[in-house]
Amino acid sequence: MRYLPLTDADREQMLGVIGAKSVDDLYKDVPGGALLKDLIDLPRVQGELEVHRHMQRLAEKNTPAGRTAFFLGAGAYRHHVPASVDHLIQRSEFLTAYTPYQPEIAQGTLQALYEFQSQVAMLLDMEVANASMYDGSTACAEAAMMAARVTKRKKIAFSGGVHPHYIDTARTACEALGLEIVALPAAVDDEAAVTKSLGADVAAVIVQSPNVFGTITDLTKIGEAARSAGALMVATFTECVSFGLIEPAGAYGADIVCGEGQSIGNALNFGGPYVGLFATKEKYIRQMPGRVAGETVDADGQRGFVLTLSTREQHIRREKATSNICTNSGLCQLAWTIHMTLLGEQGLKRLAHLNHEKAVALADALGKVKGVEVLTNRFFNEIAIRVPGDAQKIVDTLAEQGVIAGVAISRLNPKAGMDDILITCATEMNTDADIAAYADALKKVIA
Amino acid sequence: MRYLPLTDADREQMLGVIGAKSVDDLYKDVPGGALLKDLIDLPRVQGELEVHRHMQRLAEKNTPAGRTAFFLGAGAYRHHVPASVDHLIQRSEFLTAYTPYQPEIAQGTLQALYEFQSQVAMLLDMEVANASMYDGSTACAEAAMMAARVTKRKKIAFSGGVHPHYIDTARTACEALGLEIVALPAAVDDEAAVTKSLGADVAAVIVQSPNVFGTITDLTKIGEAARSAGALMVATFTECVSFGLIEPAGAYGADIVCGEGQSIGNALNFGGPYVGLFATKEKYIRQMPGRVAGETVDADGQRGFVLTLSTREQHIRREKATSNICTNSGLCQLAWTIHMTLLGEQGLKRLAHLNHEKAVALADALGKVKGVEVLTNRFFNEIAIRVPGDAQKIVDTLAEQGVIAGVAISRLNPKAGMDDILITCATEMNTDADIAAYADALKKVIA
Amino acid sequence: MKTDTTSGNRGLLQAEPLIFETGHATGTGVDLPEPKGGKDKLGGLARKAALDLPGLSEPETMRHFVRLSQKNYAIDLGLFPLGSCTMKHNPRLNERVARLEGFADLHPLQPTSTIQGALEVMDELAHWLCTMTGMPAVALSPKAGAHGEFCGMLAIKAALEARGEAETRKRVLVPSSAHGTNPATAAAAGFTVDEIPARDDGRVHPEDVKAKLGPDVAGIMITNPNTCGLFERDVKEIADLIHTAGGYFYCDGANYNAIVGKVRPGDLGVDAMHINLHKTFSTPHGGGGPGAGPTVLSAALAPFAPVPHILKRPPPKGEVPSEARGRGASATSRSGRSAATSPASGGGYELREHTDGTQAFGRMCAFHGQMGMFTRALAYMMSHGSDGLRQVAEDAVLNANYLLARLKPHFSAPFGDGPCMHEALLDDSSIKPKGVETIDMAKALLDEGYHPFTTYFPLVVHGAMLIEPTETEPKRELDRFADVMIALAGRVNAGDVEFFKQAPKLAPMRRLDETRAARQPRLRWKRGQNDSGAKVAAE
Amino acid sequence: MKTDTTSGNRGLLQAEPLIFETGHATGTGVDLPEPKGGKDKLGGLARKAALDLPGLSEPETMRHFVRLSQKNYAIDLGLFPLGSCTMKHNPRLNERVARLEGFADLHPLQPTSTIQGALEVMDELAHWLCTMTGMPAVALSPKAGAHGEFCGMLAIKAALEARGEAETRKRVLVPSSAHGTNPATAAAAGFTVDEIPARDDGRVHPEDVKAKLGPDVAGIMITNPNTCGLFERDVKEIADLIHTAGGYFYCDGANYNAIVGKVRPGDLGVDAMHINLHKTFSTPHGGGGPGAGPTVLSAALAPFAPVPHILKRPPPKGEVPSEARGRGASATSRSGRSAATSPASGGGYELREHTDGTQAFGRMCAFHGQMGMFTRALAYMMSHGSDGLRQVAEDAVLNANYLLARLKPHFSAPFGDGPCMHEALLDDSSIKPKGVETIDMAKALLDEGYHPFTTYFPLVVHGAMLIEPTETEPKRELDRFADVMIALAGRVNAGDVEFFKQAPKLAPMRRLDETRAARQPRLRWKRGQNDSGAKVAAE
Ligand SMILES: Cc1ncc(COP(=O)(O)O)c(C=O)c1O
Ligand SMILES: Cc1ncc(COP(=O)(O)O)c(C=O)c1O
Repeated sequence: MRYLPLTDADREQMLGVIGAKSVDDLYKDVPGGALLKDLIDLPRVQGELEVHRHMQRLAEKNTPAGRTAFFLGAGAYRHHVPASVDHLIQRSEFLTAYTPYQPEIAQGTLQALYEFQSQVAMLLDMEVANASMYDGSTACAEAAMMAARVTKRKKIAFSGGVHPHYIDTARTACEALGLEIVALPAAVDDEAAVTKSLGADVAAVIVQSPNVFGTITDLTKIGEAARSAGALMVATFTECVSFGLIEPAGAYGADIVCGEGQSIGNALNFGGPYVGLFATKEKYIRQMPGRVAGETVDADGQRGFVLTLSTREQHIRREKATSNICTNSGLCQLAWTIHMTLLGEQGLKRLAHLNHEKAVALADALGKVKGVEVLTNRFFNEIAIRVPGDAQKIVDTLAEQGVIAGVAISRLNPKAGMDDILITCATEMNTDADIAAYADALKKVIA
Repeated sequence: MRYLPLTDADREQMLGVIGAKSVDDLYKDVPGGALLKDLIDLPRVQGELEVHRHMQRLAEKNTPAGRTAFFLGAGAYRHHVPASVDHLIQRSEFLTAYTPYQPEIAQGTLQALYEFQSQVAMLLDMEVANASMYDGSTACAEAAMMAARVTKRKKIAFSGGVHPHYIDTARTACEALGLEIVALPAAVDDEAAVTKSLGADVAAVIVQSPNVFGTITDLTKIGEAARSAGALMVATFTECVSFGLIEPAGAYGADIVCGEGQSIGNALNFGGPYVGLFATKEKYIRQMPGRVAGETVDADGQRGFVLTLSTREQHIRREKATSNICTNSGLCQLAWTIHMTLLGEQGLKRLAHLNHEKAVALADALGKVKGVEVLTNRFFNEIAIRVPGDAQKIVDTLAEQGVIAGVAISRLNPKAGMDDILITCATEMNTDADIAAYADALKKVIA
Repeated sequence: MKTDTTSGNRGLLQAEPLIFETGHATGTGVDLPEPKGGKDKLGGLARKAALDLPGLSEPETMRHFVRLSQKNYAIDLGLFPLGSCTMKHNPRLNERVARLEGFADLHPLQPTSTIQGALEVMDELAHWLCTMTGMPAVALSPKAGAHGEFCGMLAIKAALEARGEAETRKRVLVPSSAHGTNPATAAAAGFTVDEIPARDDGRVHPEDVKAKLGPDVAGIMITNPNTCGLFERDVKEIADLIHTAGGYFYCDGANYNAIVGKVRPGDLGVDAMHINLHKTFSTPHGGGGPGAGPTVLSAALAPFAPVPHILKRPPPKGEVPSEARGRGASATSRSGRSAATSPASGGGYELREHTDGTQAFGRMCAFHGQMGMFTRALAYMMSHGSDGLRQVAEDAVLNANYLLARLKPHFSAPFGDGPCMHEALLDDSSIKPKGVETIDMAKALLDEGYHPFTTYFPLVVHGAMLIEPTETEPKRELDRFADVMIALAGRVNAGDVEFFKQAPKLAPMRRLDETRAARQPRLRWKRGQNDSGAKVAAE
Repeated sequence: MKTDTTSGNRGLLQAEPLIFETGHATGTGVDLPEPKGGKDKLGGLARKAALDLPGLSEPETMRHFVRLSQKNYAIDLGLFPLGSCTMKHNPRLNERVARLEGFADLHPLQPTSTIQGALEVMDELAHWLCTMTGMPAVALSPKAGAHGEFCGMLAIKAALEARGEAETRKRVLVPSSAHGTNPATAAAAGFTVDEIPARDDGRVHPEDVKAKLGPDVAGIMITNPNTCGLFERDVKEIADLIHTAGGYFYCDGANYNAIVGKVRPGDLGVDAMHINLHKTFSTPHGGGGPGAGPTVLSAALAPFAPVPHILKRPPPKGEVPSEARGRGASATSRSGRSAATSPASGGGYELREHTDGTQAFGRMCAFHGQMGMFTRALAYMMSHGSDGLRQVAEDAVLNANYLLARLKPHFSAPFGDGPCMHEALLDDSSIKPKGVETIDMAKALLDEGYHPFTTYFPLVVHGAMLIEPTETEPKRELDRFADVMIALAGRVNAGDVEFFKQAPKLAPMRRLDETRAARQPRLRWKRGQNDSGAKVAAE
């Protein structure tokens, strides 16, 4: 087998040195019967050509986004990632390294982590950020649990604008800890409603901007209300490119800002792997989940970086850890850092502008379609529209015509009672022709 | 522009240090009028997304080999190249390095060259090999000129089995030097005929095995005849995988063995870049063209490698150089070495066997088609077949049906008088279904 | 490392400042079209303050990260014997496969008619995982091992709830040798952790388990092979004990590489086990992730698998045991059909994304899990086949035992009297009296060009050195590593303590001050933040 | 470099033996299906003797070449100021584009109906090259610069032949500053080389040319900007001289990067000029190649361009000057249509592959040239656009003059009184008296983490140090390099000669013995060849 260097001669020799007759001698602790005599009934070794052919055949059973007029977002966004990003993350020294437990031979990973943490903090206008979480949804769940730890309270209130998958994920995690989840009714533009559920038992209100309907919101008042009720304001997001153009939650005084980083540096990848961004205030760092890199010096006084504050983590604190996370999203985080380094402030702002312009054009085009109502008034690159009839059916019909129109709210949250609403998104990847084709197809489908 | 780091502020500052008012001051030596005032009338700067889209659009105007039943060889062969090969040659340290003029910081390139030279010599059963030529055709032309230098004779005789492009390339180069080219009539299986043209003025006979018709030949007698006539035997080839299964020319006493290395490690790339393999006997190395790496030691006595015997080369010998070649095929040579390292003797033999088996199956299948005659009796993975009617037309018709059947001799050599012959090839990439589809389609087209 | 060059470089080792020290907010490595500049729809919420984010041109960016990369050690550079981490070769075929347009450029919420191939990949992967482990179902969505542990413990919790015992059964037994994620996960799932103390033989003993059983026990978390690199001899008996006591058996599968193809956890009474695709099935570690932690489930726990579920419909007749259909994102076929034949042949796939009308305990994350790891892992499994995977386990175990045999005479090997599984455990008890401990040994290895073993884990062995070579190491590399270790032992015996305390000297940096980092945390760059006084690479 | 570690490694720098020392003929890194083993058609010519070719498993192969790679310097690591080589940034976009299935998996002999996109790429590239250079035609097939020179000289020869002067005009004038490929090419083309001696100002003077003119002169080969980094002031006058004398003007375009977008060689009276796509247009050097040397031709030489020719038919009305159609693989449109609009819109492309019925002088190579470089170069040109390409030249010249300005006070700059073009020329006349020469300076730079300048070229300047930073260097990197050079000059003045003679000390190897290599050539590994006595990396 091409990945296995040992020859039979090697194996013989090594068994000799070990003093064993056969490899199975080494498995003598396996209880009787459990050691398999025969091969498991699955296909045998195959060459690279055969495996590649098989995988390619499966890949071609899918319809890649790029082969359609594509307007789907809702938590994952299609952006152009420069070729140099994917090239760099495939370098052996990054791709095949482990978590930097030996900092003297892991400065590459560690310095990139430190740069990532700094970039995230700047982007979100927060004091500190960690070295990444699995994705936006799990980052949001961790934020809810952290808020409970910080406030020693047990109730978490979600606005009606948070991505339903995020709420489901947080509910699953929080309820296991005995925390109570209050999810407000889905609302296109009413993040503030969440403050009504504030009370002495509420650990945090969790809001989203841009929210799942694309609406952007000034969170100042929500933050004030939370603070005066002794709760934290947690703000989540799914489209981090937006902060090149709109005010991030940090500027509204959020205590924790967390969300999805996929938009920068990472492909759609059918939902994963992605990279969770997590930022908070300095005073909370000892309650922060996940790894963090910090600056220090070596024996010669040279600046270097190490993983630090590990007394929060499972390998030291065990059942008292701030989280059970170990492996995180290293390589996706690196891709994020490289892409953000290429963009810089100027590139990020330009990119965000382009996205907004495309979305405005999309909103105009769809708004002109008879029977269609654009529901989102303040947005970045995503909007909700009301269609006459069942949104899911319309999305499916359009897909057959090569238009991926977005996603029906009913798919994300069947109980929302919004069966005639779908959310749709535009990025720098959409051409004016795409937009025209979408509006056109939609008009025909509705008629 | 994303590749240009200087800012306008930098440019100002630098001009100040230089003591120039504007960049155009630095161009003051350009004769009046020649310094362009305006931009040349071509498109302006474009982003990565736009450029990639444009190139992809052009790429999709082609029909890639892999999307057809593909049986075309004739000097370029479709083989599977392991993913690790293309990954490794893209590493910055290989891809963006120059010719190893500073050996202390180029041991990666130099050791790989030394390994390449050794592998080539072993594969071809020759004493020494150089560090690569542009491709097989130019390697063959260099061999012809080298033979003239070695023998101080002026006539080069080509067998009727040598690839017509190789003969054309050698003719263009040799005639410029005042050498005479004798090309024997195209012949499926008559390499030996070339010995008839031997004479006191002949520097070399150039034969090919497997030849352009796929025929493999025992070159022993040709070599003896050449030697006794004071000429060299130069053997060329286009499919180096064959030497995993058949006797290489070195074993027949060839003085120079040269040809195309593309089959190992390199994609079809529409004809280039490829890698020319060039091997000869030790006694001729001072007449050998091209670069060569050799072993030596450093100041601490450690083994290392350097470019050597450069007194043959243009940068030292100028008009007396053995060749004008400078840049060669570095990265393609590296790909060859990596792929050959993965194969090893066992893998190479296995690969060659598979190719031969597919070709035998192809010959059987086509031979069964009424009206088709298989002309090649001894072959590796390529054969010539006679079809009823114009081969070029048949190839074109089959292409419309998704079968790339090979190439008509009339395309390679209109004067061959073989308008009803085409050459066709099978490799490990062809499935039995491909072969059946080809035979089927051919039957229909002929009928 | 300190250097007296003017550039700050040391030969090929390039000094490299932070992007914040070389870049500026007006620099960029992208060319984007000018916005047309119509009126916006931001409702006055445009960003006010500058971000101060530096941008670098593409050439500068390439250099920055290439230079950084060369300060890293990696599998592709040499032996990476980090115990418990299974640092094996990462085939580039899998990188290529994961990047096929049909996988990489696919959105998780596209209509199911456009993602049939993706769902088929998940179904095939599930089939391989279920068949290899001998378990009826698998939840694919967990994003790493710890997340898989969480998934398994939540399934246990849901099963207890279904039995009406959620409130009474809150205690989970965890051996002291367990990886930190085990107790952390149990706690995160709302259980209390009851530690089973270690024994001299490094194993869990049935009587210790029995002693802790009771009506409040929810289950037990055992790592097998365990973190001492030993197979838990009594695993079956322990499983029976926990089951008769009404609890469930969670098995930490991080060390599955030692037994893949040799032993089926399903035959050992396991109720749930996560599989680190980034260990046993070679998806790259990437300097800390991403990973994937699919969790196989017993028939008792399968009904509670989290959404999404993959449903085959119409089910190809007779192929899928109806009662097993749609558990987790799971293809539960045990019919052993070749992974090369499309399960969709009989009909398409559907996704169930909500728990309504099911016993599913909930959702682990947005969307469907780590697709990019699924494609890699499937390509890896298909490349090996069941014969190759069995060989993987055997060679991994053989390599570890070979190192153990060569090193035993020179180091203390607490469990060296018997064979180990995929990793060899040493400790520093024989060298510490001479003034050299595990960390010094580790740092000395840096100068010799090796990544060290795992240090000070498992906690049950003082000064542990946990060595896992994996099956992708040739004998030649094992011998060289053993020679180095033995030579270092010689130095210890020669009393050359200073040599160890000074190490590393040849690595990109000397020993780093971790205490200082924790005492005065500097977790980000800030313009004008008062300098730490550290010497910085020439800008 | 010598080291006292047991492993032979020095920290991250891994010792690595030859594949012949670690591999064996039964090892392999591929899995291929068993041959079925029917009867062969080899006619008894099967290979008899073993090849003795070693094979390595994939993990071993990855490591071998990754370890080797880390012993290389490269652009992506730092400044690579190798004069005359234009070592600029290589965008990865171009690597991606070249690997698009529609280009990489395309056979050169496929029916033309299946390769229209490939021919369109060649046509667009030709259009860019012709328009940028102001020349009517281009031959794309030459495989590198020297091959392009050969193409140009053969076109001149063919033109002379057409005039019936091939036999009489055999002398080619070549300045002594020319790159070695120029005289070597002239000789290969059957011309005799007549050297124009150098002048103190590093330029070719009309009177020197005039003095050598005569009825036997075929032409002149001039590099412009020349190898001293200077623009040939009198190039137009020289062109006129050679033309009136009945000869042709070959311009070596290796240094085109200095003037791209600023000056059109076609306006200078050039008859033929090769363009190193692997210099000015950034296709990667790859440690020695491959390159591509498209050669632009004047109206006088265009008819003789080698096959293949690309023919557009039916020609989109009025777009292509009919008399220019089909010269070389050439798009001769001067109408400046946007490269973004398909020239094929009006009709398809055809290939002419044989000279019959044309004046083409022949064929440069099999097939159609370096397609893999064409796609990269086209993507590079489109990315810059005509504005970006002009900026390339200006920044390249600015960077070189900046270094010249900073280094002039500390080194001898033979032509430093005026501005240079894209490269700054220094020599060792100011340091040699102190015992340090160009090679020592170069080796000292290795320890400072730089690839040195080009040494001892051009030959017309003793101890030349030719420094070409290119436009993709930020000011920061130029300053650091200048600081290093100045510090080294200081060391020379301090008389620390030994420091230079000992260099390099920090590079992967100490100074290598080139004489020994040439005296006792060991050009390949051979089993059992008696050992060279060299110390070898631990196996
Ligand atoms: C024994 C053990 N359990 C669990 C884990 C956690 O897995 P992950 O890092 O994928 O979350 C690890 C990984 O280090 C481990 O070694
Ligand atoms: C001035 C000059 N002319 C010609 C050449 C030859 O070009 P190539 O190496 O592409 O054959 C070079 C390349 O080094 C050069 O610098």
